[in-house]
Amino acid sequence: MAQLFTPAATTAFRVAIVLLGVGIVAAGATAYVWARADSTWKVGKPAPQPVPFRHDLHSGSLKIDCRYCHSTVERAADAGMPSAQTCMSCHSQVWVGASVLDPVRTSFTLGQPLEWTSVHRLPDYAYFHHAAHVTKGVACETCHGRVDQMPRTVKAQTLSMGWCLDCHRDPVPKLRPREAVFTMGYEAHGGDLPDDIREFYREASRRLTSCNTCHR
Amino acid sequence: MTQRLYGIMAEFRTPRALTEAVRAAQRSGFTKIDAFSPFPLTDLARELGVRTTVIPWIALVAALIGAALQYGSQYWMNVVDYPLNVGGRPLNSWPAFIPSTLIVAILWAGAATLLGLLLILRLPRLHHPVFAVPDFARVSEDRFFLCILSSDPLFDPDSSRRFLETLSPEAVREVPACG
Amino acid sequence: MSSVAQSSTSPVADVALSRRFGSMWWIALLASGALVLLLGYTLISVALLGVGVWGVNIPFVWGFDLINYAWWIGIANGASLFAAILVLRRHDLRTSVNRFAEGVAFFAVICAGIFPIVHLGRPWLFYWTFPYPATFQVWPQFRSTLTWDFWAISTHVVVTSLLWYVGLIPDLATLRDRARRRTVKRIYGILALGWRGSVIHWAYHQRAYRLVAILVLPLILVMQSTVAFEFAVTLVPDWHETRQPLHFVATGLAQGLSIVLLVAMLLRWGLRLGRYIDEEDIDLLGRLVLASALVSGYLYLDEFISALLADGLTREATISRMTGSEAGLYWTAIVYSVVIPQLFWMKAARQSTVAGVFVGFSIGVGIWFDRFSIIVGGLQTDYLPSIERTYSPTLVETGLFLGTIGLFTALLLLFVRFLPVVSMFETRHDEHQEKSS
Amino acid sequence: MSEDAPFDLDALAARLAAEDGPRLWRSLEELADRPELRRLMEAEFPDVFEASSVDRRTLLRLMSASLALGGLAACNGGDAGSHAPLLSQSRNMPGYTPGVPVTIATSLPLNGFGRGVLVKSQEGRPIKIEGNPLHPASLGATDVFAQAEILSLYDPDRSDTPLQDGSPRRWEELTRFIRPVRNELVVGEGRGLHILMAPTSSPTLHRLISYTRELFPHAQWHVFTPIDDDARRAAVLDGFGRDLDFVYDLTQADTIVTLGGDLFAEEPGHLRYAADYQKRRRMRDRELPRLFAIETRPSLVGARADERIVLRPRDVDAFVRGLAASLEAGVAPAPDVHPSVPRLAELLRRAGPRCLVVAGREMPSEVHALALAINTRLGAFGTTIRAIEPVRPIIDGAQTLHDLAKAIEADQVSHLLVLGGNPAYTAPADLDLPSLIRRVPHSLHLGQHRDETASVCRWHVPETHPLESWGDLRAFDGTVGLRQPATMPLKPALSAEEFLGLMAGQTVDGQGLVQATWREVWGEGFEARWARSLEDGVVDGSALPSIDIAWRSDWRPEPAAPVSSGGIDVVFAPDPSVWDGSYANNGWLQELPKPLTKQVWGNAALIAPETADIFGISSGDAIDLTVEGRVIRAPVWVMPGHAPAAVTLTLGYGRQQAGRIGNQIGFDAYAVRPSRRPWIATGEIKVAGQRIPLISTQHHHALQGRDIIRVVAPGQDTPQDSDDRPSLYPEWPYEEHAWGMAIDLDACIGCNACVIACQAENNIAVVGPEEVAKGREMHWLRVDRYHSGEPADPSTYFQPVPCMHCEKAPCEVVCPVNATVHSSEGLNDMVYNRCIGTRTCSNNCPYKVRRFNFLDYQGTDYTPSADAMNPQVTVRDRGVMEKCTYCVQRIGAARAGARVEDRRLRDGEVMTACQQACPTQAIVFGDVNDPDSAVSRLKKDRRSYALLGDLNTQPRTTYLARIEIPAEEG
Repeated sequence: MAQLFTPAATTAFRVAIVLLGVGIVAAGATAYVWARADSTWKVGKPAPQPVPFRHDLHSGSLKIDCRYCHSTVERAADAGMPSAQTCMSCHSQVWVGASVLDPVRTSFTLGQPLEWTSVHRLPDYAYFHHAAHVTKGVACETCHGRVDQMPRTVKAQTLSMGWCLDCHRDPVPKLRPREAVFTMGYEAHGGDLPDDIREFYREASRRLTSCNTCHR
Repeated sequence: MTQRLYGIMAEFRTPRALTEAVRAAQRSGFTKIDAFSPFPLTDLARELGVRTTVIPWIALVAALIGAALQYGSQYWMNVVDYPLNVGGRPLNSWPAFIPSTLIVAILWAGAATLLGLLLILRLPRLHHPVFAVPDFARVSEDRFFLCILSSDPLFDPDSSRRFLETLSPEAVREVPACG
Repeated sequence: MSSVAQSSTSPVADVALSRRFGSMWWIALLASGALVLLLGYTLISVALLGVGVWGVNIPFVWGFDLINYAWWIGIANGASLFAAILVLRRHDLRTSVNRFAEGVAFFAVICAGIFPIVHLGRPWLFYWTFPYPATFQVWPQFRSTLTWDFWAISTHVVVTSLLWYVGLIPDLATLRDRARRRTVKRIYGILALGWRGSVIHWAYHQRAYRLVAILVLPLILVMQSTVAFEFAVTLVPDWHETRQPLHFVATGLAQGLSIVLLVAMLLRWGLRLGRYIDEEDIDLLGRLVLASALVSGYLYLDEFISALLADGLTREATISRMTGSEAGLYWTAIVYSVVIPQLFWMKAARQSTVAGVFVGFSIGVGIWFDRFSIIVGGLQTDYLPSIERTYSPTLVETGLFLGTIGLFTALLLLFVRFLPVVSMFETRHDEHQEKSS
Repeated sequence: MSEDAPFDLDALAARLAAEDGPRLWRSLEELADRPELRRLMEAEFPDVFEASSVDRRTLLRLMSASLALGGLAACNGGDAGSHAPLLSQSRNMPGYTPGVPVTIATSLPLNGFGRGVLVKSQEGRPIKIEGNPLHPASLGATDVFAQAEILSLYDPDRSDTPLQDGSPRRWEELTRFIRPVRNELVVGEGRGLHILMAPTSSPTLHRLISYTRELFPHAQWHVFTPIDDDARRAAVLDGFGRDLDFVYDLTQADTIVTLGGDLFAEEPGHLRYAADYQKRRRMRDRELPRLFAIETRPSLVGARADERIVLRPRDVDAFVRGLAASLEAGVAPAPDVHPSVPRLAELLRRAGPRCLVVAGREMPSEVHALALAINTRLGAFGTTIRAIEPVRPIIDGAQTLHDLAKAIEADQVSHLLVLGGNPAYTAPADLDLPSLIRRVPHSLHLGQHRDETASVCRWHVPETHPLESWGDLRAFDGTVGLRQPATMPLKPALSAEEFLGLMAGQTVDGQGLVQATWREVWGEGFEARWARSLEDGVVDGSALPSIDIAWRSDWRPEPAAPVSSGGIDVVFAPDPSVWDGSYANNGWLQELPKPLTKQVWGNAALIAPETADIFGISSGDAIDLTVEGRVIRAPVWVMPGHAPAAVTLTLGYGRQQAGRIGNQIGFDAYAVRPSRRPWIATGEIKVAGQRIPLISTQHHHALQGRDIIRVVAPGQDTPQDSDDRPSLYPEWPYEEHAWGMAIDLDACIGCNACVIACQAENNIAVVGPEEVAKGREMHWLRVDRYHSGEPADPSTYFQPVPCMHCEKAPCEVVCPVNATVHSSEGLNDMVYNRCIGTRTCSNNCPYKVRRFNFLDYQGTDYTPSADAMNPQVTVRDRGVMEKCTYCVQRIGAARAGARVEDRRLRDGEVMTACQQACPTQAIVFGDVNDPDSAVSRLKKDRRSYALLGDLNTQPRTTYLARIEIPAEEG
């Protein structure tokens, strides 16, 4: 009786089995990497904005303090977006005729808000409080990156829950003295933290990793 | 008759005949022999010197690994990595961690045993010289075969064939090596 | 030159290899296929609209979903437990019933596996019960019986299917060798992985096969208990009972046996396998079914007595399950799973196909009502009178149940069509031993 | 003056024309008109702005605008929120931080009386209403109706365009119609003009009314409300010879007798009375007050009373006569007195001036008179009662609805103006008002809905919601609360004030009208007082002074009419959920379980168990009820404690044109309400042999002898649960705070305010009748109601049940995915976004307080507008579990605030919604780690116990046993 299969068939079959296994593992690995990739989280991806605002000019070159525009960052959950009036307080003098500023002027005259696209929007079940972080020594830079070098505002971190937890589990290394919160490119070293804050957070991880700290 | 051989195969009607043949072959000093049957012949296997004790060892080791991994991961996840107060229970609620540990141990043992089996038997092997033997198909139903492999030091196509024919088989056939 | 063998087991192989199959089979397949479509429909409607399409509410958060789950898993566990015991005892019965007992177990666990997923409010997130490194860095909660169940089901699927398949390999080889058409030969050839019946292979094969059979025992016990724990660990007065695991294991075994009996009878009759599943086998099976029914009966009695001895609310709860508005479920369960099987005291009944099918069926029904009675009737009495409600299943729920029955039958039909329903090599082995002894 | 009118009409047209369609911000034209905005435009940037303080309307507009454009992130389920844009306001708004809600003090009307509230407004959208602590009628508490006004505000069925004969018209067309008609009327001095409105306490309205009357001297005013106090007024006029209102001071009372009605639910000052009564009970130095309820239909006050005396309405008169007689209150001793009269009389006599006898509004005037006679006789005036000028002054010459009906029949009515209300629905059936109104050549209805009345009037004009417009209201004691808008009008509409202003040829700017009123009153220093009053929500010192009055010495009651034996007494009552029907289209209220029956989505004819046995019917069986020849079919509800041979019908259901939610729900009791005896009539019952399914959230009402509600005698302890219950589990440390709650069953009156406050605060879905019938209601906080004792006259207990936040929470252990776990402060967190919906946690919750989204409850007809949602609380998707969170968002907000200010949280800084709404402070929340916190003190109280404590789940929510004076003490 003749052979049903050639020797090659055996090899092929075995290879197929091995490949199947490898394929499964590979798929898992890919998924793992993809889920953490910056592109997945739109890190560094600018969004279309009504006005080509440049943080690198305002914050970087002109050294305007973050709080001049994001005025409620130290007392409210929302950092606050500058009102058209705030913009106009300078731009009624400089760049008066610039067409790129038309939306701002329109907003100001008609009392209609200006609609920016958020690049840092969290899902609606996650609640973030700017003041609570800023007043405890979490710097703008820590989450928003070197805004002072951004021609177009982009996300600097994934802002994934895991990323939040990394800090919430042990905040102290990431914290800064209050006066350094708004500086960019500051070298964080826990050494110059006020002791009360260090104390406050030494035992804080349990509270900071409680679900209701961010989810309600 | 110039083609290389895998061995020479004798066909028998009954398991007893096969057993006799095997014993005879062993008496006459053949070492590289293989027997084929439509159902397990445990005694014959023992005579052929098969020791299957490795199987339970595979199972045991796999079970231990599985259990360790499962309990370890439970411990690491619920106690070390993200300790949460769940219903005021202790972080390391070992009694509650036991059941899935046990189950996963079984999962590993079972899977390892059966996959290990295939590895030991070098299966799958779709092509094998013996399949070329006419009538060998009946090994899966009602025929018993003894094969003296060409790799046996005492193997010689003619003498071996003659030897087999002395065992009053149904038939003796050459098994061409695959090439 | 090559002749076709005519061994004792050839007819079994020829069933699988026969070119065309009886119209009965086709009708049955179409019927069950229709039910599978129904299953698909109900699954889709649940996925689109939510579990609200069922009759569930607060406090009856679980309805047919868990009833059917507990029922199917009971069949699966009972059947494999039975099969495993036979293998270990090297009992003659194994040759005849193991193959499809394991089959029944495998198909039942597939049906059971559907429910834990679809009963979720957000089924598409079921994999969150599996510990994988997610970007949100939250892990499963391993104290939960549901997590145990997740592992139990996956393990059950893997181990039973492997066990089943490894048992099949030599018989697949037989089919390969008997098949006439080359493509068929090739298909079975690939499935047989090139089995060539070497005595050495046989030795390892048997060792491994029996070892996994041993492993199945604790698995089944743990798993069936886990199902029971899902109720026993809660604070619900009637559920919070140490007897639950015992109850689930014992009734589960009865269930498994009954379905095995049912299938055995049908196969015997449908495929004329009287020679392989003979009177003795059937009789023995009948005795076992009767025994298991008696055990269930004993457990019901124990349940009743321990309720009387229990403290206030537990007693009230259990009694109200037996006498309250849902008492019908409880008594149906007893009648079908304990009373009717008493038929088997008569040898005639044990031998008769009709009686066998009837009893097997009735035990299945009985245990289903038992699960219903526990899951729904058990919630009749709760701690606060203010939360007491009623539960009434909807058509969608019923459809889901019938659908899984259809799926089970369909799988079974395909199994008998394409695979040897009794273990051929075991049969040969037995015959050989009978001759030699 | 009439010359100004056209201008105003044009202004009106201009203002409203641009507003067709439900827009949230005003048109650009109008924006440009605003003087302060013009100032801004002309001014130099940016300094001038700091100088000119922006006024609230601009603020609201800008905030509304941002809302209109932005929507809000937190309010669409799933990740829809992740696309919400960032908004730059066009102007800096001093005192306003984006995302931080603004609180606005205002007043809400109920039956013409004001209740002071604080409206929390997020980005210009009112999202929550709390009581105003400064307001005497609220003291910080709210009732269900005040809470539910939020939903009424966003009611999509509110009318937004004028209608002529049912078809929509533009505002210009309306003004084009009004102008000639008005001029013609002015010329005719208002002959043939009849104006129908509900009694009101608003000084501004009364000022405008008088103006209008100057302009139309011959116009005839009619006053009508379905919830009238005519019987009491008759008695007062009879006894004191003048019209008066009464204010009760329950803190002074030792013995209180209520004759029908519901002091804690239906009186204008009900919140205050409930609070005062509890305050009185809490006075350690004085022995507990005695509260007796003589009533036909079980009521909240009856449930709270030390003793209920169940009487058929027709027997009350004899009872009170007996009482009055035995107190020598100028009544001849009656032959056969009720057995408990002597005891009651004795207690009243003992109480002397500290007694109080109150008759409910459904009682006939004789009963009211006798009650007043008793109060006078025992000298209660001055201690427990004071008389004040009527809070809702009578428009002199004003006539009743009957007179209107007669006038129309006599064809004397050429113009009919219906200012608010829905008389076509609420009028007694025998008047057949709808067809009468149809006969009027020119009829105009001002109302919030295109309701029954709108459909019978030629014209319908949309009316603003009280939260959208300016006005003022007096509370039960006369205290004035200014009503200021908490949002820009969501729909173009006019307020009654503005409409009258229009008719009176005044401005159509509500703010101007109200200011004018008070400028008159205050004269000098108006600005300061105005500002302060707006801020406080009350005009201080505006409570009406007591006036001394003398009971007619020669007063004698008419001889008792012989008690008729025939028929069955039919009692009409305002509905605890929809009042007179005006709240019928409010999903929250429709789904709110009625305090005593726990019925939702409908009403029923309440009858006594005894009556039910006589007719051989049970709850859900339909009866045909005949009153004066009119028949309705209604399902019965067998109400333990209801008087036999009597049936109670609650008003407000069976609406035909309430809106998509309120239509065709329940039966319309007005259809058999006789105009002569609107409260208590006589009728006949016939079994209809039909079943009408009733939906209720509680099916078992017996305690079944279980240790659920604990009752102690005064000063007695509740059996203390042994604290040394062994536990295998470790103690978990809670370093900073450990939140806990104590609920005082002695204080709870079952008013449901907490339930609906919770619903409003936590975006709890309305699921609709079908789902509730299946047992899927979503209320995080439920009020269980239990009866004990025999059905004829049981004691009734209320028990609010929120999540217990057990230390050893059984629910958490069984969740496979860590979706519900303990927080570091001991909260039992529920993480919606982690939940996969196994529902096993609910299975394992002995209190069954968990709620599940069986279907997508956010996309149904019952789902309120996203604007009504609280952005601080995640809206739950289909398939996730939810439950009481102890208002974790409030804790979070307070904690964040404290962090920013670098201080610890203060006790009482975090208030849960239920706690804040409760009129009797029955719910106390706080930090149990702090031994001095209010909640810790209560948990140390000897009455404190844990519900199902023996399960040893160690609940953080505990209860205080109810105090009852054992019966034998008499």
